[in-house]
Amino acid sequence: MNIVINGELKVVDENKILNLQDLVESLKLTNKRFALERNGEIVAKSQLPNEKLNEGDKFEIVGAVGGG
Amino acid sequence: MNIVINGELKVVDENKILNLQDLVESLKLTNKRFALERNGEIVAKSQLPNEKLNEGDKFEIVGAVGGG
Amino acid sequence: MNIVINGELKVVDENKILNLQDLVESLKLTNKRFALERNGEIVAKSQLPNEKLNEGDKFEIVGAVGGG
Amino acid sequence: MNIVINGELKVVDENKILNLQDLVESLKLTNKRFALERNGEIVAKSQLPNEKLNEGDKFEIVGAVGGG
Amino acid sequence: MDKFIIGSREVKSRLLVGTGKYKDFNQTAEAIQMSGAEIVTVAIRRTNIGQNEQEPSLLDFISPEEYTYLPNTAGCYSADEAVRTLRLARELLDGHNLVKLEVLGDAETLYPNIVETIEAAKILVKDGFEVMVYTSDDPIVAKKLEDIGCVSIMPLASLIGSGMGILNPWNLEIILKNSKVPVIVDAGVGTASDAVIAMELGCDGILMNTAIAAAKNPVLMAAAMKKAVESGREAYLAGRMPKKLYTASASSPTTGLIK
Amino acid sequence: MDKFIIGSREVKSRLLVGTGKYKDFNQTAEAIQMSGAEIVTVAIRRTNIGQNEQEPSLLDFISPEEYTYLPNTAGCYSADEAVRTLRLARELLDGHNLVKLEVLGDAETLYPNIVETIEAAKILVKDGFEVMVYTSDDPIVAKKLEDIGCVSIMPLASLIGSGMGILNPWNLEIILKNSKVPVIVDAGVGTASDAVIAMELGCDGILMNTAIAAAKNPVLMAAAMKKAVESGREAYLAGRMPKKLYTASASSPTTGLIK
Amino acid sequence: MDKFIIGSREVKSRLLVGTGKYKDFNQTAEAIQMSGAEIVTVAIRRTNIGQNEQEPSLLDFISPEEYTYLPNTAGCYSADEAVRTLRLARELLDGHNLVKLEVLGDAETLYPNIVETIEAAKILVKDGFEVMVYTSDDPIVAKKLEDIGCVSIMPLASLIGSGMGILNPWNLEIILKNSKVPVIVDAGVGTASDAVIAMELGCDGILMNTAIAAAKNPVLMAAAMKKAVESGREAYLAGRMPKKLYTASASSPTTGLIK
Amino acid sequence: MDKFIIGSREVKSRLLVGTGKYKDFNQTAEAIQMSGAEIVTVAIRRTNIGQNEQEPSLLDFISPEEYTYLPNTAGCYSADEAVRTLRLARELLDGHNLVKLEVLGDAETLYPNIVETIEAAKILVKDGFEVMVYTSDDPIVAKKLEDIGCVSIMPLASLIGSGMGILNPWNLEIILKNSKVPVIVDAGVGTASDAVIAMELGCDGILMNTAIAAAKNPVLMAAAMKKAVESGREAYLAGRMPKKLYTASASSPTTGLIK
Repeated sequence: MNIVINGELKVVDENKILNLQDLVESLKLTNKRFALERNGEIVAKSQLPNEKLNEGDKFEIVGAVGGG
Repeated sequence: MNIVINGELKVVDENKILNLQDLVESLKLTNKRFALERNGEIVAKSQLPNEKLNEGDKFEIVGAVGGG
Repeated sequence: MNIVINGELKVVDENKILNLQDLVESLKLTNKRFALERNGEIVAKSQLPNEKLNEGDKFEIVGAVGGG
Repeated sequence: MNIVINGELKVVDENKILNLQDLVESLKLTNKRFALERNGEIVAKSQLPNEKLNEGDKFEIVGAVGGG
Repeated sequence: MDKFIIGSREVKSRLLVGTGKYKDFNQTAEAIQMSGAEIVTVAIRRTNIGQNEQEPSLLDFISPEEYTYLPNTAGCYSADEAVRTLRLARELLDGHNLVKLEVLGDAETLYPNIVETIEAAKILVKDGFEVMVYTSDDPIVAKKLEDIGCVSIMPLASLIGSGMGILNPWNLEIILKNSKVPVIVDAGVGTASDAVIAMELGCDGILMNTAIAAAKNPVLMAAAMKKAVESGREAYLAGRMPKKLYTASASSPTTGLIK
Repeated sequence: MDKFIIGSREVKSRLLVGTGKYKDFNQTAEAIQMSGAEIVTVAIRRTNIGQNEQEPSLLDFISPEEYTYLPNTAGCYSADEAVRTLRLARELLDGHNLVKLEVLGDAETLYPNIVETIEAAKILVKDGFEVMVYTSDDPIVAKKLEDIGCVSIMPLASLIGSGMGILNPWNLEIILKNSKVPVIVDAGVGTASDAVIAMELGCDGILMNTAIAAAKNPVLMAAAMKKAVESGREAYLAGRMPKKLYTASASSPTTGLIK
Repeated sequence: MDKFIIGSREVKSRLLVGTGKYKDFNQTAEAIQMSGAEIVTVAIRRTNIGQNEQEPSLLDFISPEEYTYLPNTAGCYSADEAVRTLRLARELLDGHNLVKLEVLGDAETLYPNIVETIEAAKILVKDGFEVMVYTSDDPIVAKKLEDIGCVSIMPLASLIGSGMGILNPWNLEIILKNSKVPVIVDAGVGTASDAVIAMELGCDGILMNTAIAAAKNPVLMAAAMKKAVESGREAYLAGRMPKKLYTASASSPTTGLIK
Repeated sequence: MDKFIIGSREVKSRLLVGTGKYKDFNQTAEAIQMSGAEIVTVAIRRTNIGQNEQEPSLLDFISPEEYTYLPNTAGCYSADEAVRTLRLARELLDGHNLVKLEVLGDAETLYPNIVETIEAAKILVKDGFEVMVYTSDDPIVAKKLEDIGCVSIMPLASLIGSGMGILNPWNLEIILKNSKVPVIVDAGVGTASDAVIAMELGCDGILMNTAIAAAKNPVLMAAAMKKAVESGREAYLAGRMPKKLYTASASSPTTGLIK
């Protein structure tokens, strides 16, 4: 399945990655602070297991970095 | 007939003052530079004779004064 | 005997006040910080008992006060 | 005869250059604005013919130049 | 040649003046003549109905044939009021379309209300006006007003009537760097040197009123301002010497000194 | 009438200019003519002995008949050198006694040496000179120089040749308040606005050289400076409007607005 | 007691600091600790997908438990981007709703885009955020942002990263006079005295980043800034002596002098 | 380590304070303690002969054992008066030889009389005093006073008691560049930011009196000044970021933005 994360095209195995929680785990973000937007809508962390991954989904996954 | 000019109520004789040209003459503005707005719409000077006076008309009649 | 202290004329009893130490004691300055100039010349505190008082002597006696 | 003009040693023929007027003419300054100091003393232009040249004289000869 | 073009007009004098706050019309006329200005601002106000027909008016002293009247929207606090006022002005001045837009934020500071100003500018430009626009020294807003189609950007130097001079020359410089239309300092000039400083920065012109009208001798100050604007323009064109912080440089030769 | 009197001379132009640092004598002459100055400073230097007799000199371009030459002591670091230099200058200029005294403190800043300046001023005044004196902005020293008999006090605005403008207007104001002889700012003016500011403070005149000579276009800058000095003087005489810190004041009527 | 309350939080330190531009996280941590700041700004950026899981992150050095994170919208040029960024930040920080809104006008000046800022502020306030808002020194806009419901107005002193200090203290004073929420100078402070001047004007706090991070010795500058903000606050509360223009006043008694 | 050495003494605090103008001795003591100063100036005045023997004196509140007294010559208008005053002070303080010389020019400005100051300095240095000398911001005079042997040069920032701050930082910078002895700003500081600015310029210390004593709350202002001097020193040592005129620089990353 083709998705876009942070502007880059990714091909994911839809048999392994069924929902957004799976996606996040595959990206090794589980223990990190992050926030996730799918197609312009924020998905709360508590909802990640309930949200299925769809072909063409566009994700923005962000963290906090140094800034002024 | 009751009209309002520059915020003040005026009673005019509708037999004498049939149109806006008559009104302007009665105000002795004929030889002065002025501009006239009726009910929020500008009336061009050339159209003053063609515009009838109506009960309740609100006029703004302005001139140029010193300003910075 | 007439002397001048800090611009003011003083009459002192030359039988009682023989030297500058006597003068300073009479002015109740003994326990205070002060410095003394006679006729434009400083007299060291250690020399006060050795210096006789003369008619017309002019004294400046100063202390430290608040200043910037 | 050795003299110094404006810091430079000059040898002049004492048979030709008898007085300061001669000196000035030899330097082609006659028609120029200048002022002359000999050994630290100004010599007025009117006095130049009356002043003899002496061995070792030091001259400053100056003019006006652009300055602010 | 050093041309000065505002919208579709070429103007000679880079000094624009207001006509308010003078002792009387004679002084107004004399000061304005002395200033050499060609463009004079006027306010649009309700005609005093029922007044003496013979009462003199500004137009008798400052001829609209000789001077270019620039109607302004002083006193307007919303886009709507400003637009209505300038449409009346256009009718009043026989179709004259060069106007000065100002929409104020509050009566205490007379600082411009930028949001309303942008709104009004859009409407007026669409309606065919050549809009000279009073604004803050915000360079982003200045650029936006230019993009909307205003023919001149008129940032304040400081508050209207304050005479505080140019409080933030750095913002003015950014505006000047980005602008393709004339930048005319409007408001805040208090004395001749303020005008010179603005022109030396590269401003294209200056509009002032109080600095002249509220001087002890307005006519003499008008003369001073004419020279100030010219002097500042010439100094800008001449290109000033560089500043040197701590190393002085002699104007006289450093050699040839007597010893 | 606004008379300007230095010592025994009445002068029309309040702008005095130096003659150094120009590209060539033609430019010197053109710029000085454009400036409208009547008094021009010259330095006194050793004549170039043995030079071509036909070589042009400053005097061929700036006629001593047309302009008042003001010989200075630029480059002198002691009272003695300065006095000798000005005595030579008097001889050179046929008894002309109006001179500019400056005794410098070091070559890096060209800041005046006040102690030596005071010494030289005493000698020169006794010797019959009319002494215009370059000094710091120290108001006590300025007063002392006036008491000695100098005919004009010439405080620096900033370092010679720096173009930094008036660094301490407050000291200048004290000097102006205490002075009965003309106060002429000498040194530091960099552009037209600096000159206007000095004149607005109440200075009687300005002497400059580098600001004109080191501009990209010296002749145009000379024109700017002429207007600047006149503008500043007129603004001073006209009496500027008061500054108002935070309360704006409308130039247009606040009544009669349309509703 | 001199309380400092932003929205629903009471804060002790009036110095807020950014976390960008440091050499490394160790220096970031050391400087921020030295500054005494409790609120630290962070930027929200795309996670570097596929990076080393062990790679250190800001959060390992600046604990979100110890410090209050203030996510900003640096880099956003539209209301929409800014709103999306802060919603992500809220999710990221477990519902934390105190945020710093900035919408920029262009990349060269980073001057705020006021029209977009106002739009974003309206949306964010409705959405339950406590919005601290970076803005220009336009007092009308500042008041509007307060009226919309922002919990702190953060006018620039000068351009972000410029270190030019407070270019227009007069506008700041108008904003301070009109504001009921804390006014925090954000951007432009370059050195300790800039911070003191801002606090002496009556500002409630200061947010800075480059002034510390780009000093030669950031940790020592952080110490200087802590004292600067405290000193300026105390001087403001202490009430400075009046300025006297030209009449000096002796600190020592004028009587009792020796003769 | 950042040592501060004046003559033969090492001092910790770079803030020196006067003891005049306070409401009472209690306030004097409290403010001075809060300031952290170690060196306090005192004036030398005629003892009030015949006064109550028990009347409290400054020395009861500011212990000469705890603080270093610095007797000054405030009020002296000639070298002779100043020298006599300091010889008396030395006798008064049991041979203490660290003194502050000031010779004033007039009572209205309290500006120093440089010629008399130089005279007095020569005599005092020969006589074994360690002379800290109040002077103008004339860099040539400052150098001369150092060459005479003064242990600290103390230029004014502005007139004594004026609170106008540093009027001419450029002259101060020249003095600092040329000086090998400590340069301590004396007079003119009005509020905390003035002190920070002086220290950031590189001054070694500051002496003030009125800025603290004439604040509405002197004790709180003393606390502000202590931090101000430390902050300014640290900022000087830390090395400020460079100023950038028109190109802003983002503190947050410019990549990784959401799209």
